[in-house]
Amino acid sequence: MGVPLIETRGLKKYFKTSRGMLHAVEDINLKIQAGETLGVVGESGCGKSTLGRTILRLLPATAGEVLYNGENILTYKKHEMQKIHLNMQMIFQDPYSSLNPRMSIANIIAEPIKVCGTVTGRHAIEEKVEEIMDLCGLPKRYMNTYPHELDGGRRQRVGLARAMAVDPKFIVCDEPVSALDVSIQAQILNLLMDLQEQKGLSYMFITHDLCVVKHISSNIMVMYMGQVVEYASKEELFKNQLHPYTKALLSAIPTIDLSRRSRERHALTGEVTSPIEPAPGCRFAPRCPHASEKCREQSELREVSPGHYVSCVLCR
Amino acid sequence: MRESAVHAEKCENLLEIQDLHVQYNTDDAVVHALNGFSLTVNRGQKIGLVGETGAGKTTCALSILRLLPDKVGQITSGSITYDGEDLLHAPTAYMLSLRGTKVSMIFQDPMTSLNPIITVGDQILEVLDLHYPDMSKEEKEKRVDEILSLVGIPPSRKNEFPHQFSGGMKQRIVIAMALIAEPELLLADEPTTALDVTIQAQILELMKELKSKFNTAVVLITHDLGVVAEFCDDVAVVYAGEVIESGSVEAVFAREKNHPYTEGLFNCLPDLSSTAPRLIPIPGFMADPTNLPEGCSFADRCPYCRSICRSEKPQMHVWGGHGIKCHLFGQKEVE
Amino acid sequence: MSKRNAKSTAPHERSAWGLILFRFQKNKLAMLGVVILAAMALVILLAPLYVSYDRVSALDVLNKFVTPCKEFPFGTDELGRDLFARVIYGGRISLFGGIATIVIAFSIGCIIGGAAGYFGGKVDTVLMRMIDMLMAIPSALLAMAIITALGNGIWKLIIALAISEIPRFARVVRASILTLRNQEYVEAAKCYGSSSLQIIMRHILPNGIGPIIVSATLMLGQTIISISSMGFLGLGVESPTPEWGTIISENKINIRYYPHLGLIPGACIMLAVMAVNFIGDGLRDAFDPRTKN
Amino acid sequence: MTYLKYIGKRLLLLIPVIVGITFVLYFIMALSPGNPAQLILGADATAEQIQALEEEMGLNDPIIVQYLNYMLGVIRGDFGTSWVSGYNVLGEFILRIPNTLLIAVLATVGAVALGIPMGIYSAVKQYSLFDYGGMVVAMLLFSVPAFWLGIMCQILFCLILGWLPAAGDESLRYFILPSIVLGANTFASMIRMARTSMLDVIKQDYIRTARAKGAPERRVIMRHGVRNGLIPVITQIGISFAGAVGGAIVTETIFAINGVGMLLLNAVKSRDIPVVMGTVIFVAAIVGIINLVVDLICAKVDPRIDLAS
Repeated sequence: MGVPLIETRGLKKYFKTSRGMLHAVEDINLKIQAGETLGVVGESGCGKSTLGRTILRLLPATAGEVLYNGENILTYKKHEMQKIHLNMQMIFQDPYSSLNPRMSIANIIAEPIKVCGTVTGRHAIEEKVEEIMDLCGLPKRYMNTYPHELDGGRRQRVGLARAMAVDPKFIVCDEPVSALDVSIQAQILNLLMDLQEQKGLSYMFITHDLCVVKHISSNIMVMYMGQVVEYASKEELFKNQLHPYTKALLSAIPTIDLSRRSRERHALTGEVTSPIEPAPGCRFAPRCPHASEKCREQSELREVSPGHYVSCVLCR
Repeated sequence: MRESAVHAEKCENLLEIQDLHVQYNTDDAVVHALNGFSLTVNRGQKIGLVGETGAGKTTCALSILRLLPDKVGQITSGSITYDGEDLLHAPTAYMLSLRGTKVSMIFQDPMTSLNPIITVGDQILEVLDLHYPDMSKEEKEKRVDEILSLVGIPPSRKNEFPHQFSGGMKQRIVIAMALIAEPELLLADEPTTALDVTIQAQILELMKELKSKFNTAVVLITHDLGVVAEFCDDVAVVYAGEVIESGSVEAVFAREKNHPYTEGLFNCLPDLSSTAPRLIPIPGFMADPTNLPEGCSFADRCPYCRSICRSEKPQMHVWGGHGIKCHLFGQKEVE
Repeated sequence: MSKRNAKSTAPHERSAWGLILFRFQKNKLAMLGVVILAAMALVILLAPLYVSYDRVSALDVLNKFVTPCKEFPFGTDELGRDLFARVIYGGRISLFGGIATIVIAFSIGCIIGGAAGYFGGKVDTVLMRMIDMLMAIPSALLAMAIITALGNGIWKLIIALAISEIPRFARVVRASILTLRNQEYVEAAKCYGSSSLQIIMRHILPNGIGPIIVSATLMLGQTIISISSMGFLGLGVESPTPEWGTIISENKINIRYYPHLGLIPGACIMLAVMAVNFIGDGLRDAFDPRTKN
Repeated sequence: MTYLKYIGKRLLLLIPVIVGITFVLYFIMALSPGNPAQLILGADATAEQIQALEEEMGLNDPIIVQYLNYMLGVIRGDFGTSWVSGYNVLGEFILRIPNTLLIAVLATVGAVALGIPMGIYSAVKQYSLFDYGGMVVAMLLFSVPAFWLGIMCQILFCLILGWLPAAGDESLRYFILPSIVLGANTFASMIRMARTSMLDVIKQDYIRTARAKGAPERRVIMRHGVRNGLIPVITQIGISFAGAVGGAIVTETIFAINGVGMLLLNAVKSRDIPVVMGTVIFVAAIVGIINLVVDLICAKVDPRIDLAS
């Protein structure tokens, strides 16, 4: 394999809080090849959104590197940032707060084109907007409507169209379907997959929903309190999950498959706390059914089989 | 009428909703939230009410307790009978004695459903204050301690305020509040939607335990078919304010015979065990509740739609407890 | 099916601004406020067309304490001055002085609050410390202290009042920017490389301006009262310069026997303030329909 | 203990605020035209006399030195003497503050005690006759200037009806009308605030929870609604009190009450800078303390407020 499209090395993001440093993203190493989707799964507060925003430089990283085609973009100066904007975009969770309510749909989609200057001339921009709207399944008649007139699914399409307007190579999708009803969710997921096929896009798909992630990802990264606990290809992860947290997460998902109704559950006790000044060692240990003294040692991500990484002392 | 409530022989059907119509009169339009909604709940039954946003699930629960927003929400026709008592015409005093004791409700968002400035212990205790005025203070406190440990909260924390608890803990407190008077019927409105999956699993497990302990009938309102499959015995699928399919979880989730909408829901659900590369979305959007079509409200989105679907409302066709409200099943033998 | 598209509900097919305007126009009290204020503004602005400014201070001892009549629509005061001319020309200071005050306070408040809210960090800390300092003193006292230093004069009064109102604007602006700064559409704009200025102009300003305009309007009412109160106390504007407050002050002892001397300028103040308040309430409901019902 | 620590912290924070505000005011005033020595000595003083006094007062020192000298005095409790009357500023202030505080407190307490229940009742009975009536009264009182209301009340109740004395500060009876006039605006804003806040609370989920428990409407409002609805209103009380202290200037003028407002007004008119400075410092301190008390009450009512952080 060549140079990955996106790579992070030792990426960290800490926040200052009144009770100490919050280690929101701790030492993340990931690779996303062109045309691939990395699913990032975890519960609320595990740092998955922060990770996405740090990669896009919406938040300044505390330490580490983000490489785009092998170049560290965290050292880019302001004028070089244009490269990032043209290639890396983001779509958001909330279809209500992610669109400027005072702008018409056409303006929302045209704005990035104007700011980046990829297309100039009023006519050309208009054509480009129409093309993008068509690509995202938005009928032309919505051009002059406003976000409040559209439902959640269509708003989410507008959000996607805005990201697609500058023809990016990589999109961070932050829970893009969590706020939608299942029937609409399926439409958006299909659209994302179609676009990927047509344009060779790469996604980083952030979600709390393992079912969705299974559907759309090539690789999956499971996060817990800012750390990666398991990282493997989709097939491997669903066939042979090793980390106790991944197992618990999988078994906690309610399924419509009645044959799995009476399955053995690894129900977890306790709840996630925030990783403020965390002690070294496994952050999952306090909730882990298999925790032992050894878990207090510095835990690190180990490759247990080719391409399958786990951070647990139990999995040698 | 009042005597029937103290009837020695209890009705088998705890709750019966017949052809209920509810509308919201807003400034701009009349929203038809429930349109001929019918549902029967037996004692000790766990029934799931599934549907998408705006299908009328919450409206149904609020109607049962007569807690629809004042002046805006209006029950236009139909009946709700609880244990033989006509709730729509019962006096306010009767409704007050019903709420919290016989029928209690859990709301969706545990973050906002607790009063932020009253200790959680006092909020639970209030239920006893309201309904058992003769109970001694010590007895009440004891009951609160018991129910708190039952839902997994150390009773020593009862003097803390809601903001000192996490989301999952708050939902446990809400459940404790709902169950302390040992109600016969629990209306749970999306009790786990705001929570993470691992916490959702804990809460569902807790509800299951408590349900079997108190033999409470539960109406679980959710948009998640998976939750229904795991928690409920029976299921009712709601679309545009009516139940369009109902039956045992086994019958409905067997996916052999379903309403086209239910079928569509199954097809567009990304599931762990499915391997389909693409999901099959339901085309279009839910019927506009301010302007409902004449015939079947699903007709516009239905792949099997025929001319009759646009002109006539379908009847519920029932086979041994499994009912489907669709013209497709019209010609087949009925009951 | 046929009835499906037949009815179009009122707010459809309107832009966000159009929707606000629509809701505002539906508010009867607010529209009444607009009509009253527009009429007053027009009468005051066009005054030179029908009353000469000379009449403001023209003494006429033969016509003292005339009650309103055809020749003197508002009557005359103890020096026989035409109250109509005095009230109409007084409105220039009371009403337009109030508007000028708000415009100044609004502009500076927006810059301070905007910088504090948008840039955050040290800028925020320093600016907000200064604002807290000014807020520690009741605004009437602050205005008076500034007048002590500046001396009397209409523009000095306006500046003193404006300075005393800046803190409140700065706070409102800062608060609304703090909530908007974290909106996802602002993040999206950063994603495609919008500059700070572009973000403020295209995304933050159009969305944050609502509550700011509302508080500006509601404060305009209080400012009109402040100006006339200052006039009444003899600060900023002094008799014989006509101003609604000074007019009442110079006729204080005669109002009991000649009520028109107090009622007419008083009614002008109340009418103007009430009209502004109606507009303010209407705007608030139009910008944020949740506050109603 | 947390309370004491918090109070201590807040009082300490008041110091830089007062230092800052005196700094700014002192400079503005020092730069303003007019010669204090001339002012003190009167029009017929000779140039030598004026120069001698300027030297004595340190007016020829750089402004920063003058300011530091002034602040050193302040720390020792010496706020200087009035340029006009020659009296000690602190003494003048202490002599008059009781009158001002009395009307400000009476006005605020009365407005709060009446306005909040009315606002809450309005919200509970939204769209009723009472609600509309309350809103009209609030709107009227909100739009009427205090000086005009004061004069009109004086004419009606004192001169025509003769129920109350028109001017002076001899007994409590003299303070009734001024307090009403001063409190009118606060009363109006209390009705409006309490109503808005209560309408907001009534829509909250926990109110629905309380109803679902089987609590009767009265209990839902009194136990769950009112206390939550009060929190934002209490914060407003501090601001209103500051407004009342400021508004006292007008009220004291109309009713001839010898308070701080009159002192300040006369000082402003005669450009008596030591008195203006002193008054501003004292009022800032009083307002700061009142705000502290209000915040303490808020913390008492709302357990979510953590004084420690």
